[in-house]
Amino acid sequence: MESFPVLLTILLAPVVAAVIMAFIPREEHMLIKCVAAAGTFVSMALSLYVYFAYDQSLGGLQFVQQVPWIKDLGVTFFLGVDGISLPMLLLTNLIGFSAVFASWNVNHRPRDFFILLCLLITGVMGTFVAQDLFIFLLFYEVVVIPIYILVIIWGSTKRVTKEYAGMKLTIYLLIGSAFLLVGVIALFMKTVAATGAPDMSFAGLARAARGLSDFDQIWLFALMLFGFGSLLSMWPFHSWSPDGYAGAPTAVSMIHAGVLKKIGGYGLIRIALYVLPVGAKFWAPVIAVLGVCGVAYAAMAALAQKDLKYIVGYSSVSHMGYVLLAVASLNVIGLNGAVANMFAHGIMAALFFSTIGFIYEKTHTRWIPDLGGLARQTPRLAVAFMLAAMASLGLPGLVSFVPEFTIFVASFKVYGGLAVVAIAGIIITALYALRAGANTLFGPPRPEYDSLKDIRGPELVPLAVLGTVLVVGGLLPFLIFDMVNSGIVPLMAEISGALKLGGSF
Amino acid sequence: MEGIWTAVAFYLLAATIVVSALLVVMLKNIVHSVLWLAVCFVSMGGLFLTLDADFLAAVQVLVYAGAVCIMVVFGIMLIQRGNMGSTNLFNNQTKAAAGVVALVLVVCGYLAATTPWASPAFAVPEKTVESIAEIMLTKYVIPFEVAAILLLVALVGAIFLAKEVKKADAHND
Amino acid sequence: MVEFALHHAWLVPLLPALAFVAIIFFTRPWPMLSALTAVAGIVGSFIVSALAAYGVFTNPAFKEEPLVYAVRWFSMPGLQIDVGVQLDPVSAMMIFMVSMVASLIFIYAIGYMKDDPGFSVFFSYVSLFAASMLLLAISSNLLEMFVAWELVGLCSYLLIGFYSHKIAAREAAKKAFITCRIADFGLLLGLLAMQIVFGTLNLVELSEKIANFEQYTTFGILTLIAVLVFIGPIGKSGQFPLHVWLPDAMEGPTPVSALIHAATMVVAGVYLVARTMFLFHEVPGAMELVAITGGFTALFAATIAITQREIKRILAYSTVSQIGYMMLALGVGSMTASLFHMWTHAFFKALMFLGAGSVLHALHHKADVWEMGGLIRKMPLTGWTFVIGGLAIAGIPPFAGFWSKDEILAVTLESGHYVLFVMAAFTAFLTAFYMWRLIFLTFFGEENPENHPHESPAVMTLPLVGLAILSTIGGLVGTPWAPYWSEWIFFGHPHHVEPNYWVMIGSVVLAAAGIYLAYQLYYVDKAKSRARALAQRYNHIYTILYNKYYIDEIYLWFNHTIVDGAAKLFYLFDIYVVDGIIVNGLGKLTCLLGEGIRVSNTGRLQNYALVFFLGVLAVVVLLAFTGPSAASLIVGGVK
Amino acid sequence: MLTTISLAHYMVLSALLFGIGLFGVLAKKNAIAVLICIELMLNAVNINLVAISKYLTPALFTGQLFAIFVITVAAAEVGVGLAIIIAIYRNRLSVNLDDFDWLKW
Repeated sequence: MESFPVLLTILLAPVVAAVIMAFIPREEHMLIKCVAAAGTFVSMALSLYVYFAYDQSLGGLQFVQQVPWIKDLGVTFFLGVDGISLPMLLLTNLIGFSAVFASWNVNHRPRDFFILLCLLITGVMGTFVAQDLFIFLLFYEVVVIPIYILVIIWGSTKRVTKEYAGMKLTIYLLIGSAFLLVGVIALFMKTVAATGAPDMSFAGLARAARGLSDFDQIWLFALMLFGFGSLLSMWPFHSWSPDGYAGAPTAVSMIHAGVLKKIGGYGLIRIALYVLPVGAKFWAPVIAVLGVCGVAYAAMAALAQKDLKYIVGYSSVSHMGYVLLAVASLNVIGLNGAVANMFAHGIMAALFFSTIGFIYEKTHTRWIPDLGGLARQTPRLAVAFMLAAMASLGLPGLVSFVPEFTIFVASFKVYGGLAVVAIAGIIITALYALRAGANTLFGPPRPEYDSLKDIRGPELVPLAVLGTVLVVGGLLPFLIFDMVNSGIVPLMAEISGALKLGGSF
Repeated sequence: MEGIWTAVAFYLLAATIVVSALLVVMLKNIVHSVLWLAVCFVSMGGLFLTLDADFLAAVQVLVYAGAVCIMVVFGIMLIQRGNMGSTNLFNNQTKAAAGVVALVLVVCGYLAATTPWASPAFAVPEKTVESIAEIMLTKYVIPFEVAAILLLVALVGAIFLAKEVKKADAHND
Repeated sequence: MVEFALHHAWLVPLLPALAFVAIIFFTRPWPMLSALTAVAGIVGSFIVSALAAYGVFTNPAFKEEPLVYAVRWFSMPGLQIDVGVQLDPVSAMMIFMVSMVASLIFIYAIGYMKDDPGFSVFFSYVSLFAASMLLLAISSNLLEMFVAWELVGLCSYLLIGFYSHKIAAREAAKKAFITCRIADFGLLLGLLAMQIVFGTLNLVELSEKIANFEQYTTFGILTLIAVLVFIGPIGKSGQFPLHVWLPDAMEGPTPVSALIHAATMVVAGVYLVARTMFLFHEVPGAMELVAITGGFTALFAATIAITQREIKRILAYSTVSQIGYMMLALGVGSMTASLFHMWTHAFFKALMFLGAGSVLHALHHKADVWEMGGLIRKMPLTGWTFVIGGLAIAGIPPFAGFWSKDEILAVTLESGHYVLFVMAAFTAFLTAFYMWRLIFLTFFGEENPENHPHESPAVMTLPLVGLAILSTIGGLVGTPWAPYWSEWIFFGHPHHVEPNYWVMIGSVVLAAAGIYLAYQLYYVDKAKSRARALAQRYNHIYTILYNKYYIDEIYLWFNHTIVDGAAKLFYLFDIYVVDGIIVNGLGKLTCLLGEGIRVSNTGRLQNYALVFFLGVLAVVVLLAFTGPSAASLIVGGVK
Repeated sequence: MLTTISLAHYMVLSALLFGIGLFGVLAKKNAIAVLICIELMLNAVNINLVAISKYLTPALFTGQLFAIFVITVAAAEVGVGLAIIIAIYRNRLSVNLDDFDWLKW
């Protein structure tokens, strides 16, 4: 079994599905959707297998595949998973699979849609399994193009046009990646100059970067922080997030809010922090302040929204603030919380967006004043909505509570008063989440929605998959935390020396 | 003694070339410009003689004064109609152009004047045509052939370009 | 059997939870099956907790050493959270009481909720509610307790908003959740601080560590922690100023009101403070805060209750007031008296809520007490059980409320809080008055000809009878002459209050006076003209009281003006400053730059040639006058 | 000094001619005039080539040879250029370069 390239299979399954779809006549909607579902299902099943087959006691990178690629640049096609990337991989596939079903009713050029969706999923997965910075960036760029096309063709125009939304999303991603690229190239040059042997793998870079001066680490980290931060919708680089999600089709919102955003957090931990701990230590207070700003600010902004997608858009900015705060705490508990919270938020946001997608599909509106009383007409939809809303406000027993708790523990310890502001975010979150729920689902049923059909059949898959994870992850948090912990502890062990010594500034 | 005659010839020819070239640029009638161009080309042929390049002088007169000028005149005939008095005017970036040209002249003149050129070790051999023929048909035979092909291609291209495109015309009408 | 129950006490919350799952996923289409599942769950839980309680209360070893077993929930270096069960007299009493009262309420609900379209869903919710509350009671870990605490909040949200198509219900549910959430924020901060300072949230470990808190932290921090922790109970137990959600919670079905107000949710706060008594015990300041909050809330809510017209609303304010008593008792240091009152209150308040539900059921949800009257003739069982409840809450011996209330008054006096004692005593008078006002208006006097009441079915009246019996004899476990209660339920060491006959007599006199006043105003005076005249004369006070001191309005104003205004401001800032000026501004700037540079792009060849030659010139100058090294710097690539 | 004609003399002459041609190229409206001026510039180059051939490498004749090539290319260029101008004229009825700003888009 060891020789079976399971990660590569996970990565390629959607691609194969996409290729098959390309040969299916465009009228065969059902067949196309089934192929897409099958492709993503293979990935999901295999990543579940990997998740549970991963040996936590052993830790480190497992299921490794390594093929030398560009010798001069030290690039290897290096795949592997550890406790940090595995939850993200699983998250991607859970959401990817659900996203296919959340788009089950796409009947406008479905073949193109699902091909792009599959490529998008592959791209996102790739960033999480890549253990080589070059490959990471490659997959990251793969992600951008399908996103743009998906938004401008299948998006929806509300406050902003879908073209604007797609453009904003893409440009933001690209600006972020441009800064990132500068940082990466500079880092590469510096490390090559230091060691003489080019090596683009994370571990190799980290080893080589130990020799960098504090100053170098600091400005390189700043570049990466900007790159990953804008991807993570770090305040004040967040404004693509609400508009982008509002313009994007359901599946893209799900994937984007669910996992793509997490590439930012993942990169921040896996690359920026791991390779440049001294820089991280220097910038940690800034990250914390920006994170707290994001939490409070976005939560308040979400309170003023009337479009459901905008609420979730701002809410995801707010939740990413917690991740930043956790990263800034620079301790084991915080990083555990950060990764787990990304997982939790991914599940929750995806469920939220899929639910909103269905509501929009059925009622043709996302404008809260036009909605109301849906709980009577579409009870299952209401269940999904409430599950997501409750997870969003961090209800214990659902997946997001324990991660938030650990983040609070870590950040409260390090930042005290600042963390209190962030924790107060849970009140505002409750306020907007419940308001949205109350005004959409409850109250007197509206006669115009009497004929609505509740979600059923394939439409139930997102609720079933994501809802199960939401509850199971909440009741048995060790399933996530043991895994994350097995990745965080060795990482912290490697950089703890630098965290203590550095920061002479 | 011969140096003086060479010098006189040079200055006369140079003056003719510069003046006629200036007239080419300055005159408002394009036909006049072309005529002065011919003058310029012929003087250039003379200048080549002072440089011991008699074959080149002949080529210059034949090709430039003989062929190019005539071709341009034909071109003008095909294009310009009506009043020829103001067919060759300056555009609105004349002053800027003059500035750039002045700069070019200053730089080139300065460089030409200050560069210490080596003096010739010996005179130019008499048999220029033979000498040219020798290298042209031995060492530079491929460029020579390429030039021939180039001319052919240019000829064909020119015909193709200048030919009236019937279909397009019909379409335009 | 008993051993089994003791070592499988986790079944207590698990059984209702399983009932919840079973109803949601399997039995939902069959209402009766769902109800039976729920009842089976809670009764099973009751049996286990009764056995466990029996096991605990027959083994004095439990007084010293609680039975704890736990499994790891999640862990990482520096943070380990276990979930488990802690059985000691307090939790045993709690699960016994909760499961008993809940069982009766569940049975009652079968009758009350009959014909409701959401019958099955209702039973799934209440099962989850019971499960959460029982989990809260037997948690061995504060975080586990917090989880249950929040789940209780969730269930109350779902149940208050059960008739979610009604806007009032929807808003009340939201209000309940958010009010509690604000309080939970404080509690969470307290928990975090404890976790950070002491490195554990395990109750047993914490109690040991906090006893020697000097090793870990300062007195100031500990006080802060205690105050933060107390914010949670303020919200959940409806203490001033976060009591506003409780009366609105009446929008839920009546069994829910009973469940929320009597035995479960609102006393969770009291229970939490009791559970963390080791913390409060160390900081007298926080204790004072608890006592003052409790005493003030008791009086405050009682004054509101005397003017209210809706039957369940009066009961709700009464609950707030009674919880105030419990807090007061905790604050003056007597966990015994506090939990004793909680115990008796659970019975008589559940009884009264269910009685009120029975009345509403009969009157088709007409809730104004002024429109009722003489119901006791048509609904004798409901009426007389309600009267028992009234006697119990007023504090007439030998009913349950007398013993507990008397003990609270006694300990308050004993601890030297004279002002609070006076407030509490006055509250006792008010309690008797408003409760009997309710009883006289509802059950006695002339019948309203518009009403056609009928006695409720046996499935509803039997729980009433059961609760009435408990309300009568439930207090006998803790009389001053037979203090079984204080031998088992205590903090630190058993504290036996000497019977204070003056207090006893005084409280009975006050209660009797209250009842007599109500009798005069609302029974003897058939036209109620004196009551009306009184209200007329003190119109201002009456209006303020009737409008609950306008606290709801203030909150509403704050919420809609300040919070929403701020939100709007943030949003506008986001759209117009962050997005407008910075993001789109950058975009515009780029466009403008492009427009500017585009002017140079004339499209005219000669223009380009001009610039091109300038460039050539520059290169020539560079190469000619500065040498190749400088040139290569700019032109690049030259080696 | 004036009497001995050195390479520098030819260089200056060539520069003058080149400048005049350049001026014409940059400043004339008529496309044909521009074409003519390009010829002037090419001739300036030829002067240089031949002069350098005489003064620096008299025996090699490469300068003269290149001049011949230049003349060849120039002839071809004039042919094609004129043809293009005629084609443009036919479409636009103008040889005024100011009218031709299609490169703008």
